[in-house]
Amino acid sequence: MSLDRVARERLVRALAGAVIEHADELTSLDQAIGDGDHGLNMKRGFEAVLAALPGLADKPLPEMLKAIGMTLVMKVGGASGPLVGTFFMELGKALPEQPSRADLVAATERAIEAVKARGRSEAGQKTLLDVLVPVHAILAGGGDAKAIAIEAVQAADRTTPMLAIRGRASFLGERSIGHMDPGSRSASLLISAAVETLEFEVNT
Amino acid sequence: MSLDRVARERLVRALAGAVIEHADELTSLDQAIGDGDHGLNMKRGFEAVLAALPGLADKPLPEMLKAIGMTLVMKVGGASGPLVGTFFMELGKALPEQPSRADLVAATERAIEAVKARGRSEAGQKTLLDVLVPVHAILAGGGDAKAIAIEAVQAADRTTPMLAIRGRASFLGERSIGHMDPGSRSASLLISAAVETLEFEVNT
Amino acid sequence: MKKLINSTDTVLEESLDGLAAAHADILLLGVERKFVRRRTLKPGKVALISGGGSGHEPLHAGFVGIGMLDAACPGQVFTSPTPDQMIEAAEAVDTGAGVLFIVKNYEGDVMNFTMAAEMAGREIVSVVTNDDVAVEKSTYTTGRRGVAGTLIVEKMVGAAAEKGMPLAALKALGDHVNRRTRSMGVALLPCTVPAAGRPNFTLTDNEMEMGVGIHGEPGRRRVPLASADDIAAEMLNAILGDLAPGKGSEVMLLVNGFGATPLIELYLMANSAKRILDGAGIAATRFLTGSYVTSLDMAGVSITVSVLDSQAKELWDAPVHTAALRWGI
Amino acid sequence: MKKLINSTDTVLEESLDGLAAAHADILLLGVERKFVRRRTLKPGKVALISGGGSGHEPLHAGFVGIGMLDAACPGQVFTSPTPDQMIEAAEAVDTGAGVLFIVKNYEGDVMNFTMAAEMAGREIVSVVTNDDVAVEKSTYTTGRRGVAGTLIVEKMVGAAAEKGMPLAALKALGDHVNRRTRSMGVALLPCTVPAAGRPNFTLTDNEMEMGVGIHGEPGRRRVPLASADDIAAEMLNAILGDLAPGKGSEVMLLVNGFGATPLIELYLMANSAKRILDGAGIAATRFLTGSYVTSLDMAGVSITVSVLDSQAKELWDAPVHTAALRWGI
Ligand SMILES: Nc1ncnc2c1ncn2[C@@H]1O[C@H](COP(=O)(O)OP(=O)(O)O)[C@@H](O)[C@H]1O
Ligand SMILES: Nc1ncnc2c1ncn2[C@@H]1O[C@H](COP(=O)(O)OP(=O)(O)O)[C@@H](O)[C@H]1O
Ligand SMILES: [Mg+2]
Ligand SMILES: [Mg+2]
Ligand SMILES: [Mg+2]
Ligand SMILES: [Mg+2]
Repeated sequence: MSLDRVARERLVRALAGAVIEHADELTSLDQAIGDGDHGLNMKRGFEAVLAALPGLADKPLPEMLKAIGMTLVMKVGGASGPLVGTFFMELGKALPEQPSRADLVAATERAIEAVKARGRSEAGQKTLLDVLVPVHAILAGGGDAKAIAIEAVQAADRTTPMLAIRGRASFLGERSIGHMDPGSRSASLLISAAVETLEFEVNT
Repeated sequence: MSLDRVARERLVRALAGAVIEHADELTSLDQAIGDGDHGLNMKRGFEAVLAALPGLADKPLPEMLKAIGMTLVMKVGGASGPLVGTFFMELGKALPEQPSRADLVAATERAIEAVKARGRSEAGQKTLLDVLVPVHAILAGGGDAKAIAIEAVQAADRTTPMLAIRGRASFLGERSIGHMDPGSRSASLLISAAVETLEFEVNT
Repeated sequence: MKKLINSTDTVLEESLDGLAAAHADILLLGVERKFVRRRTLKPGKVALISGGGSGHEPLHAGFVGIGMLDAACPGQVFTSPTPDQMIEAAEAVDTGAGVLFIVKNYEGDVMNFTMAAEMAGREIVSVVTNDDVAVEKSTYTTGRRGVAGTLIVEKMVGAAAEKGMPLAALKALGDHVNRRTRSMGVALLPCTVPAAGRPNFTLTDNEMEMGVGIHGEPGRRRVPLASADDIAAEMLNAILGDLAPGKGSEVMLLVNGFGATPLIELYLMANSAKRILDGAGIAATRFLTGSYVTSLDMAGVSITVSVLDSQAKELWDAPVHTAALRWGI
Repeated sequence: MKKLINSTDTVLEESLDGLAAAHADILLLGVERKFVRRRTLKPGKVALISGGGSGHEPLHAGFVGIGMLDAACPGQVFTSPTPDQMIEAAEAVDTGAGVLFIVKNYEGDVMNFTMAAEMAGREIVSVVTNDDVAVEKSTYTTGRRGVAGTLIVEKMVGAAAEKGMPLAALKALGDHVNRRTRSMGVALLPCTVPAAGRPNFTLTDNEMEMGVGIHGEPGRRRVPLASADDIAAEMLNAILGDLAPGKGSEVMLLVNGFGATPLIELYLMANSAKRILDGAGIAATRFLTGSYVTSLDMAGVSITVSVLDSQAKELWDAPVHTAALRWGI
């Protein structure tokens, strides 16, 4: 896979757009079992990312991803800032400029491990890992863009009946059951936006 | 007019009962253009008066009225405490034990003057003086119990369109117009209760 | 009505007991809780006594202590205390140098304090505060209400009394500070008197009451909700128009919450007010930001400006140790 | 949403500017308002830095000053600050004796402070506060939240730092005070994040949320409105059950309003709590009553109990001069 400057900018805009468009929904989800800022946080971060365009897209893919990660870390705050920021930074560190699918699988795995370490968390705790981990499994198993996008949406849905063990929702105990995890929803939005853009790039 | 111990107790109970029964209404009136405590204040005062029964009724009429006045001054607080308290105290000071109608006219006049001095106020300012003064005129003009009671009710009603110049309602300026003055309503209730009881005494 | 209480009848008593327990080092309760007094009196010092209806906490009991009041008489909620309270407080804290009453200008308060002074049988002089510019002044009416500016009078007169100023001079000082102090308030949400159980007025989501006092009464006008800057501008316009401080004047700025207003908003209002004062060439060199003269659970704010001279600054800066204001000790 | 603001985007900036203007004698703002720092540093003293989401005023910026914090990093409302803020604050206030972070236990706060410590390139140690007993403890979860007890840790560690205690000992002291401090909170009315514009939850007139934190999140249970005594009893039961102070223990009692709770109710709660402690043979000898660790305009209260020893008393009583706590100076 090779992404030229235009494609990189398109990717960044798609990621940011997905989050910003759904900011209110993310905030509502966080109001139910958190502190009602997830949409605001992600929006602030991706607005800062957008503000770094077009310069950001001048960088090679790994550098661009690292810069996005650092921007998110320094602008988002809260739990999602370090986690989503770390994911992008580690992805950037692990990917070559023109990654193969195998590169993508390995780099995503490494980024997920970094998120686990940063959050001292695992899949099954009602966090964004409950989207990242199963989506990675589809990717690693050779699933196509469509399969990945579907899994992202379904994995986020599957957090609804879960009991939160990590994140603010864990303070609610049993009351966390029955609500979708906001971080899983934003992860799913980012993944869908990414695969759509990348599929478009690969197919054209 | 002569009031024996039983009649004096009946009078005190009637006065207190009138105020206590209408406490909520008085508070509502005070909420509209004051601070919403007039019913609570008057109720607290007259409950203390009731608590001083039956001993209170052992006293001769002038002493009893002075004691009621002092109790109100020391229990009611707010604007109504000193004013209604002063009214009773001065009435007690001015009345003989077995007052004639002329005595009642003169004593009421003196008590009204004392209220004016204490409140630095006059009739026409949307205060209890707008009940006391016209009712006194009926009494002085020879009106019977019924005429007095009717005037008390009508005088309180006539405060509704007035602009408040004294009392908390004056802070509202024009917005004080269109609401009955709470102190006028309580004065009217006390007067009605008094004349009813006294008429009953005189006729039996 | 949502309040942290046990019964509407005992709110005042229980709250006073909590205050006395929490500040037992400086405060004592009088018999039947008729007053809150300074634990250790200073012989030869004029005794300062204030009081008024409750519901304005920390005013006045929270200002009893070294360098401020000697006693405060708490009335029922929004109801002036009764004369026996002031008489007994005076009895308890007068060390022979005379007594000064500091009274907010409400007819109930003025009448009850006056009756107390008449009946107390000792030398008592009163300062009546009337800093609220929301009430238009007229010789025919009750005049202006005493609101948050009262705390500035209590602090400055308290500091002067602590230094040994005699009664007549304290009276003159109190009147002087009061004349140089003006306030105005706005309510975003009404308050509920516990015993009444319902608010005195209701406001829609887009309304506020401009020119309110501190008794849950409606203000002079109901207006659409405005920005902090616009609210500060309207208030300061009225205050400065009345005070007419010269360009280059030094002032104290008191931004006072009414009880349910969070500090983040009060500091924001302080910022709005300071910008306007700066623009008018007036230097705010003393600040107090917090909920000091409240109206139960009312949401809203008042702004007070007090013109400073070197004496006023010295008196404001002087040490104070009370439940609500403390520095230098 | 009824707030004294100009725009939801600028609430934090304007409020910080107001704070800095009102306390210019002791505070300075960092570049881009990334931190609030003590104006005059004390060379050789360990630098104490705290911070967290905004909306809890006066925590933490109101506790910057002599005898308490050297800097506070304000995040967006209810959002942990970002690592650059802590890095720049450390840069500004570290005089060479090392830096101690005091962090409330939320994953966001812990992760951002940890990243800052990793990236700052200087000696940084952290104390994490987790005093909220409403959250049941489990090794598998995030653990307990840091709430109002944090201010006690900041005060005591601040006093020790001011006296010259070295970094490792301060860390041990902070952990020790935290272990002896427990809190629990209840909400009567929810709060509204300015940028969200609507409350996180709604309550009917007869409901309250028991076991809430300070971020407008729902508590552990929604229960019928209860009396002050019953609320205090439930909270103290949980707190004392966990702390297990011996009979005859001395404690500090902090009754903390959440932002829209009037002082008259807080003192009433202090009275209820003290009666219960008295009954359990526990002596409350230090009190703090007021709104210190808030949740925007939430109505409600938390109770904190901290077990005292002679060192803790000395550190609590030591002079402090900050915007929100001041004595002895
Ligand atoms: N320890 C953790 N590990 C993984 N993800 C986490 C962890 N803590 C929180 N999250 C994720 O972060 C999301 C919340 O982000 P956000 O609301 O922006 O931060 P905060 O919780 O600090 O307000 C949660 O929905 C969850 O998916
Ligand atoms: N100066 C005055 N002169 C005569 N009556 C007055 C005066 N001030 C107030 N009042 C009367 O007192 C009533 C209010 O009493 P109340 O509500 O008990 O006291 P407060 O106004 O102090 O809350 C008013 O309705 C009015 O009739
Ligand atoms: Mg959140
Ligand atoms: Mg009234
Ligand atoms: Mg009243
Ligand atoms: Mg948050």
